[in-house]
Amino acid sequence: MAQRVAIVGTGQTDHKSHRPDVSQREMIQEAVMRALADCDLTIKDIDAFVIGNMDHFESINYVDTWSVEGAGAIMKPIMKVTTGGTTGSTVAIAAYYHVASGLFDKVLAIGWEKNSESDTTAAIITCSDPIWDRFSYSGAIPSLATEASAYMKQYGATQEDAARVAVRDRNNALNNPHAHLRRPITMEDVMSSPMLAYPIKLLDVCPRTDGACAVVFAAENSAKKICQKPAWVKACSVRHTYTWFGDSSDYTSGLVSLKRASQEAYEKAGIRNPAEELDVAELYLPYTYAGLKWIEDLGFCRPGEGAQFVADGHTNMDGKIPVNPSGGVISTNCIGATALLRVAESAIQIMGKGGNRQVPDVKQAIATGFGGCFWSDVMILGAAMP
Amino acid sequence: MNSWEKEVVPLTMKGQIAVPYTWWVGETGSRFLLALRDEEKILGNRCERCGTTYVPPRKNCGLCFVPIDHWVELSKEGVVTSHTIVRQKFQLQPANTPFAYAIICLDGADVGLVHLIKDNLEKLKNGIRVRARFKEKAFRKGDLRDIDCFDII
Amino acid sequence: MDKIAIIGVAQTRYERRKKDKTYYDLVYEMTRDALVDAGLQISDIDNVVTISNDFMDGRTISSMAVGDAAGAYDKNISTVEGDGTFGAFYGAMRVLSGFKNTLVVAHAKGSEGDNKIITNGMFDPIYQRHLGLESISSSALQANAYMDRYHISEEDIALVSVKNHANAKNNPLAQMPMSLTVDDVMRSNKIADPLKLLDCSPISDGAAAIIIAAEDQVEKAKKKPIWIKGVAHCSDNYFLGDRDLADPRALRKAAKKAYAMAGITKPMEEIDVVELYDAFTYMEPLWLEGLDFCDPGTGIELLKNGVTTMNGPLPVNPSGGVLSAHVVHVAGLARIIESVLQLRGEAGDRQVNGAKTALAHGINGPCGQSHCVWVMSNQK
Amino acid sequence: MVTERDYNRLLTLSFDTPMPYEWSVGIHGSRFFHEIKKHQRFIGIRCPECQKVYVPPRRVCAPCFKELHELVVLPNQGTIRAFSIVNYPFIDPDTGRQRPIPYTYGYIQIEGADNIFSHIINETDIEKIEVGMQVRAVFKAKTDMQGHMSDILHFEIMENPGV
Repeated sequence: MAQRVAIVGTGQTDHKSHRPDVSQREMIQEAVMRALADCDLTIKDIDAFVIGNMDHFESINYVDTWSVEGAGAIMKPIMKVTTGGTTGSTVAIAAYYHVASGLFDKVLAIGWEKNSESDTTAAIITCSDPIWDRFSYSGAIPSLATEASAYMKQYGATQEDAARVAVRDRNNALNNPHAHLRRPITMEDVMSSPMLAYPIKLLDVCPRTDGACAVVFAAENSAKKICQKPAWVKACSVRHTYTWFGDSSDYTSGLVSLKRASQEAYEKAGIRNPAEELDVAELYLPYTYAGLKWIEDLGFCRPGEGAQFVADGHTNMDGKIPVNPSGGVISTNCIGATALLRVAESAIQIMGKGGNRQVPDVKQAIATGFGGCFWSDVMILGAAMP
Repeated sequence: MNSWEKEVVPLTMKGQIAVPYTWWVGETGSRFLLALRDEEKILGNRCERCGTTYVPPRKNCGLCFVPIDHWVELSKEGVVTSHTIVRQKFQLQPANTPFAYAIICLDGADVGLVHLIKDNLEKLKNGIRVRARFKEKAFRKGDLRDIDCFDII
Repeated sequence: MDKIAIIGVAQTRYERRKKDKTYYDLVYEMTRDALVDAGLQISDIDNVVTISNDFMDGRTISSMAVGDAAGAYDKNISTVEGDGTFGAFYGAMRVLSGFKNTLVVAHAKGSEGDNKIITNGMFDPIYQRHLGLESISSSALQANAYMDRYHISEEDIALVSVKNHANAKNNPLAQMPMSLTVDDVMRSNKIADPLKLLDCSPISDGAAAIIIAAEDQVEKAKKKPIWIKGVAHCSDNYFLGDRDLADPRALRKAAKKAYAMAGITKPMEEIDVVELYDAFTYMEPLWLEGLDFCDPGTGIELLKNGVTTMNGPLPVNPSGGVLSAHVVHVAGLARIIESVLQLRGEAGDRQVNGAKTALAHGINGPCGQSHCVWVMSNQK
Repeated sequence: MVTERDYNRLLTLSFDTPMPYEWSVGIHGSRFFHEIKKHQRFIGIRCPECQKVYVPPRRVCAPCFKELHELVVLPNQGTIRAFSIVNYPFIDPDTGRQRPIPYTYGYIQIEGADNIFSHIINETDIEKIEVGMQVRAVFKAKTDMQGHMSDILHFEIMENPGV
């Protein structure tokens, strides 16, 4: 019989551009130890592990078996699940199914990346099709630039609108002791930063980060014992719908995968009006324009209204639905951990452990993952047991 | 249905993944490798919870999940616990074939270390004692290969 | 565990090189064929698990290449990097969590990459990678540790090669059906002592798919459902020097759990056929010990006494095993599929008569560090 | 926490062995390259269900999950749907060296196709290129073609798209 699942603990490293002081495995262990400490468990309490990252970013094959000492999985079940940028959410969802299936009681989800160890663009290029795309592909920015310019053309959004997202997220990061980029920025800073590919400027995009995240999922009965305020998984949904870059280019319809995934998740969670019913959102926004457009696809506002919604302050810390209290992806981007950090931060908000970044009285939160070929993952967490 | 598919001569395309990597060794590993490089010493460390002495040393014990602070200098000698004589070449091998890989349990350690044995392979068997042969100081780089190989005693 | 079943299977012919097919093609064909086998439409599938590996495919996010081909458009999908038994286990968890039908599809083309460089990538970047270790030399260390401890000879393990390549002659999909003698194996090229060429599995191309269904879905399928009775996985420590390579304790732990789920107390009596991951000859007896079919060190006696041959009481690898076709990551799924065929009674010339309970096994990582054990039955 | 001062006691190890591959192009892709070499023209493939035309041709239409067979000859020209002038240095994983920059990465909709084809456009002056322009494929000399995307040298902006 499928069982209810909750997040009972989270751990993350203090994210940095470089972590020369720890090897990859030691960095993973740091996050795992923090997750265990967060819920007062020991490694012996964990029944199974799910881990993910990007193989060619650090050149590690079989990350599952390679990591066991750091993960704490010696003589335990461990599985590797990986799907590119969505890896972190994919790992979280896999950990959820491990527990929901009734086969495991407490499962640790781990995502990590040490981007300082390779040429990130070179590594990203290897995700393109070797026959058709790798010859000309130059990384993620051009396709995002395409989406951004199409959106601007369609709805008249401006570079300033996008800059507001950067200012919001980066300044939120000041409240997050774990965030990588923790310097306040202004609209002028964003607007005057170098143009990478029109309309995307340097401060519109995510950094590359060394870091790891670990999240403990537990079955109903244990969750209640371990944790006073567990973050219950109310729904998760995935759309990895495209295989070819050239197929995901219908930008006028929005981010279709996110629309479909969130609709399914809302239905499962019984949410009709997301902006009203969700109290906080941790969104995988790899660049600022996504912070305008994708909140429309998530149904926070109507198509074309994203820029105004953000400008009106609805996504600020004191707004209707605060987005990215953690500082989000443009403040911290350890790729294999990035989407898991969204899940962890959402859980932190439900548990009320957000410190300076806590949104008051969070009952329902949404986390998203983005990656691959314009793919989307969604997880909805709640304070009340579903 | 047209059957153009049957007439196509299939092509292949050669390429490679040539991404350069630079891995951080970390504080614990660096201390171990610097001792090899600068002092010709093989360091291990011991988990005071379970008593296991590790080589290479670990920042935390994977079994007990506690930090390990107790460092020990291990003997440069140990016992072969398993081995294989490699006959087939591979570009990443640091020695010419035939050479041997061996798991060596250094005196004072509780776990084995995988390394190379290059000479007197006809004498090689499990249980035999071996001693680390270091590279000349000028050739040592802070790498496990600063031990050139182990010699049968 | 709720009752769930495998209701559709498909596998390619396993070959050294499928030059005319991309992995996209292979995944499409297996998805199509598994649906045909089950008598389902793509719309009956409500979620998909693909299995691929970025090192094998030469591509980061290798899963991105096959989503369309797996019919995963607008569906919940995920990807396991690792052996097919692990990916299928994730597929089973999803059904147990409430999905109706999970399609699990794996692909790999060993012909496209350099197997030694790819498997060198399993080893620790700081302490092992530069030593040039890869799958064969590391496994040779394990073979040596095991054979030395229990006084098992090279001739002994050669018997495994003789048996499994002969079994492959009854499997039209196998890559290496061969009539061999112990002498042939002993005379084959030495690679890393004690392993010789015919102790090693080949490099192969292929793909395979299964459909796992919830109990209330099985009646829609046209084939006899094969029930999943127990599944478990477990990983040993990572560094070769931290492990006792001659003691497959992680397998023992996984098997114990899978047996408990399946209610099996005397595996030798209760299991009728075994498909295990014999990437190298020595692995078959070693894994049989880990699976508790015999005492440590006596696995080879089972073969010498005829227990594990086709006519014996416990045929092992009637398909010819991994020694006869080794599509990395697909191989574990192929073990599950062979078990399903045996339990359906569709195994043709290699049918084990009256097989009711089968065991399939897969491994991940160097020297069988991580194991996954499946117990299946044609009895609900 | 580690500071830069500590870097001399914190080591790194490097690895730069290229991993070689030889990928199958597949029957559909091979036909595309044969067509380029033989006739210097593009072909796509049409879905019998939704009628979408894909270029390069592929085996399956994802939304319909239908196998595709009907080849369609396409003109070797199209419209720029998006482009990006790549100006940041990075390692080309195919060579292990820096890819020459600047170059323009373009999303091109081949006339008669429903999806996007990506390739290089030989214009790196931001003043001279814009979305919506018509471009035409420029091919390598036939004798140099090897069944590779580089058989198409690049796309060039058409001066008189009407002609």
